[in-house]
Amino acid sequence: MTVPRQSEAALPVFAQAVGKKYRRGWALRETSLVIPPNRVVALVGPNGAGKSTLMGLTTGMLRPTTGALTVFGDQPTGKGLHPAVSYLAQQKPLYRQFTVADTLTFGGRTNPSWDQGYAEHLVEQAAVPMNARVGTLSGGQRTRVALALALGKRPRLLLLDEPLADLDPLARETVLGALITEARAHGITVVLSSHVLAELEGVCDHLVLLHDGQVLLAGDVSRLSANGMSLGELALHHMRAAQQGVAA
Amino acid sequence: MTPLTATAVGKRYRTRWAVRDCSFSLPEGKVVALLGANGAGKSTLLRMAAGLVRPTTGELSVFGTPLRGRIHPDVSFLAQNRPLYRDLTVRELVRVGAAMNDRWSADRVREVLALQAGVDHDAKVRTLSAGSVTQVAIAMALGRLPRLLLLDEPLADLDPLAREETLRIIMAEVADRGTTVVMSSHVLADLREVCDHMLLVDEGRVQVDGDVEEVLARHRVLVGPVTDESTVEGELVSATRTQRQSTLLLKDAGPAPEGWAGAEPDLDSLVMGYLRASRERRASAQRG
Amino acid sequence: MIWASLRLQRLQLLTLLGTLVVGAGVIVLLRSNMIDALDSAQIAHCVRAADQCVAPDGAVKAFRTTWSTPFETAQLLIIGLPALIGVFIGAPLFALELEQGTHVLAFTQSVSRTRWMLSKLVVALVPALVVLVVLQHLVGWWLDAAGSLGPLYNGPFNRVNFAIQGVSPLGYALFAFALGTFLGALTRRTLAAMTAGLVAFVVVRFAVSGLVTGSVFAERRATAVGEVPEQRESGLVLTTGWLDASGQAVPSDRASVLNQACKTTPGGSPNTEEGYLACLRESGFAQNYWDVIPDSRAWQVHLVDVAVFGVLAVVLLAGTTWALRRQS
Amino acid sequence: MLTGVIEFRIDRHSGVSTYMQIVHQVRQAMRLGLLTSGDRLPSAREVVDATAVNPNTVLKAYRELEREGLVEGRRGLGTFVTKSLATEATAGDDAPLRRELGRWMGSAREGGLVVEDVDALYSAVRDEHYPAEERS
Repeated sequence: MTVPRQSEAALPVFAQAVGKKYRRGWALRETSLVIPPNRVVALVGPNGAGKSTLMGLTTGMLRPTTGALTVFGDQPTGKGLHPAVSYLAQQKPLYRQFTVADTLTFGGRTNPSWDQGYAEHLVEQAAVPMNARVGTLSGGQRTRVALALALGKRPRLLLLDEPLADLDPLARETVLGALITEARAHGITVVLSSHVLAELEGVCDHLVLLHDGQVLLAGDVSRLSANGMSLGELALHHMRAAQQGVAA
Repeated sequence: MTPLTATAVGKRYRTRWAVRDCSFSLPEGKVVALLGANGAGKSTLLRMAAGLVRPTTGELSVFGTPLRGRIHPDVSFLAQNRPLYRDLTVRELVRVGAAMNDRWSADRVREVLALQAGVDHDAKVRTLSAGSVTQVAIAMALGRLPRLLLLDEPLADLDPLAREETLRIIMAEVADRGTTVVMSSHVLADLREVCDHMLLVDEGRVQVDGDVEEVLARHRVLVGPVTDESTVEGELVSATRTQRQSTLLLKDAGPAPEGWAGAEPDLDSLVMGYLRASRERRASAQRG
Repeated sequence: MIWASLRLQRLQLLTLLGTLVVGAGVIVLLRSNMIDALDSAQIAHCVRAADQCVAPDGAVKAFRTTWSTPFETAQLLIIGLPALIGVFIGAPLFALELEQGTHVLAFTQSVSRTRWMLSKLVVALVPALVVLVVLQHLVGWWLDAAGSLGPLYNGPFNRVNFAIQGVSPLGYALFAFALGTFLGALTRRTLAAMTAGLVAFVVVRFAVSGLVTGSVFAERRATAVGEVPEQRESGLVLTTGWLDASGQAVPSDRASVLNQACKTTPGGSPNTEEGYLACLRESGFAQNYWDVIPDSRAWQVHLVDVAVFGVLAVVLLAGTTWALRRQS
Repeated sequence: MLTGVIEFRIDRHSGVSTYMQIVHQVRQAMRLGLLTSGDRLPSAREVVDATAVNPNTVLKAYRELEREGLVEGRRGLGTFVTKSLATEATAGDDAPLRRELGRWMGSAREGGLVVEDVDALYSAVRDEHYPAEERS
């Protein structure tokens, strides 16, 4: 794989031969990976391919067993997220009894780089009432609040684990639209994991395809699919080939 | 004999109506997409059809038999959370299925399980991946040899390969046994190739009900100048407007007027149009 | 369906089986050890009537001290088993399924909800009751061997003895089980049902005592004032008092005032025995009476007990059915 | 498993309905001589196994082909091609016109043309010779 000649500090994620072993075996093996800045990255792979592990290593919640991984040139310490990184877990953990305003205040208290005005702007844009309790919001609204919380700390790298699961098509479209607009406007690198390849199409310009703990494919979509294949087809094609390879 | 008929069905949970005044009749042997926004009442509708929830008003009947608080023998239901006994092995679970059903085909279950890549029959259900759990649940549903298969979000949580595998299992069932399938999904991309009938609900009411191609043929997307919408004929479903351009989704539209371009919508834009309209209705109801 | 229920209840059933085997083994062993101990202390004959037997100095007392703890433990086991059955078998029976949503699986198969419920109930309840009854009778068999040297000395109406004899434990277990299943079906939460079930069982169990409701079986005995009954038959004495000449009971407040008055002479000095009795007769007390449930009728009281708890259990099981039917 | 003579490729992103794709592919295979009179089309179940599409759609496509008189359904046996659309000019790898087109493509590639260039050229020339109003 070709590593762009850029200083490591400018790279959102730079992994060199990173491996992670759990008791049941290797979740990630000898993985080398570069996530270049200003991209919207699709992180794709079958269940158990190592997507969550890769996200965990990037946030510092997990420590690599072998190799090293840097985020903007720093090694994740495990003592809280890198200040330039935001992470949104699949379950969108928010305190249900908080109001939206409480949630933003909570974000302000827990993040030194918090931008209250920006977070409020995002909530306003989503037309979510500030005084509503999180527990009463619809799935789409809750995702928007979680997104405002993640973006409010002004990250340069935003990790989203299945952010659109259990949203209806319209909510999917609006959430994704808002996300991409913000990412483009502020030069945020976004890593988006999803099982629904169709929704990544036209949104992601970079693909990381994991299979069985290894990188199967990584690079800009325009370069990977020179023959006009869409991102979805490309990913599905490689996943199928890899699965048949395992079976044979 | 229609597989599923709803007559003015309503279901109220405390003060909120999850389904209201819902009437439809599904054709036999079709694959029906059940569409709608979050909270539109899709799950409630499916659970009522499975005999799990009793309607507050109206009546549902399956193959001509009114439902009375229990599942019809010809119906199988895949619930959204895939309820399986997690401490049992796959083999034991299949035996439980056989024990709990008058009509049961162990061969059919084995056949369906064989379609997917390597499920260990002696593995406990809790150790399986989400995809395998769904496929085991579908195998259990098909073991009842249903004539109507109700699937609540059958593809949620599945990776792309498992998605395709699962769809293949369901479609093979349709091909082999002519089973009528009703499936809800949030991912339109999953439904495009597999559904020939659609049922779109909003706030518990049926908005669209019909053969997919016929429904699409009845609608037009018109794009034209924002200033001049008065010349457009037809029932406006929803509209998106930029500064210069209006994009309208119309039902039973007349010919495109001068300066407008018309085309048949695809499933995505049709569903999105209806969902957008529903969101606007809800927003205006909240305001006023 | 029975097979399915058996498989799903496997853990509880194995635990029950283990309890039975270990419990029975220990009891048999203890009993034979105890008989050896009786023989070596030369007090085996005291088993019939500990108060009247001739035995080596302190042997009876020593025996009682050594064996009181094992006896109490065994009694506690039989008293506690119903609560354990309710908490660990009754409460999770439906709550676990409702909590994990697996009832939807069952409700969407062709078995009816009623059959599903009945088979689960039967598979859970019958083995539990069998284990309880077997252990109860083994303990009874052991305590019988100790006779009046053991807890049976206190008679069948002693609260502890009553609780572990006859059909009463069965009634308590039925009730505890039904209470657990009902709360489980109602709350849909295993832990909540277990805790609430335990508390409710303990409260009701002590509030509704078979001894109180059994008073319908009381028999009235009476002797003329001053006369000593030949042999007071053993039983549970509920009330004592006086009857007037017409055979009516003298109200207790009046009786106690008069009784107090008769104990002293008009002069103020303590009355003699004869004077006291004469005073009583003059005051209109004709007879001494006591209401007693004789030991021989203990089984009837147990029947009342089991009926009360059984009816409660049936009501609760009906409640469970109702809760499951409206469940979705 | 012995499948039919052809296998359908369903392009989920083309915007063309599945049903039309199947109809087109059968017609094309017949023109190219891959399917001739007497060949059995894959059964709905076989298509499902290969592509996971709705079997009703496959049957609908076959009905359309039947309406056009190209195939015939025989109860219990399957759907059979009744006609041959292939001509000497189109069938087989060594049909003269095909060989000529092959040579043309070869030189286009040597000339450094990319797929889009070839497509654009092809459709421009095609439209010249086959005006839109003539095509059915």
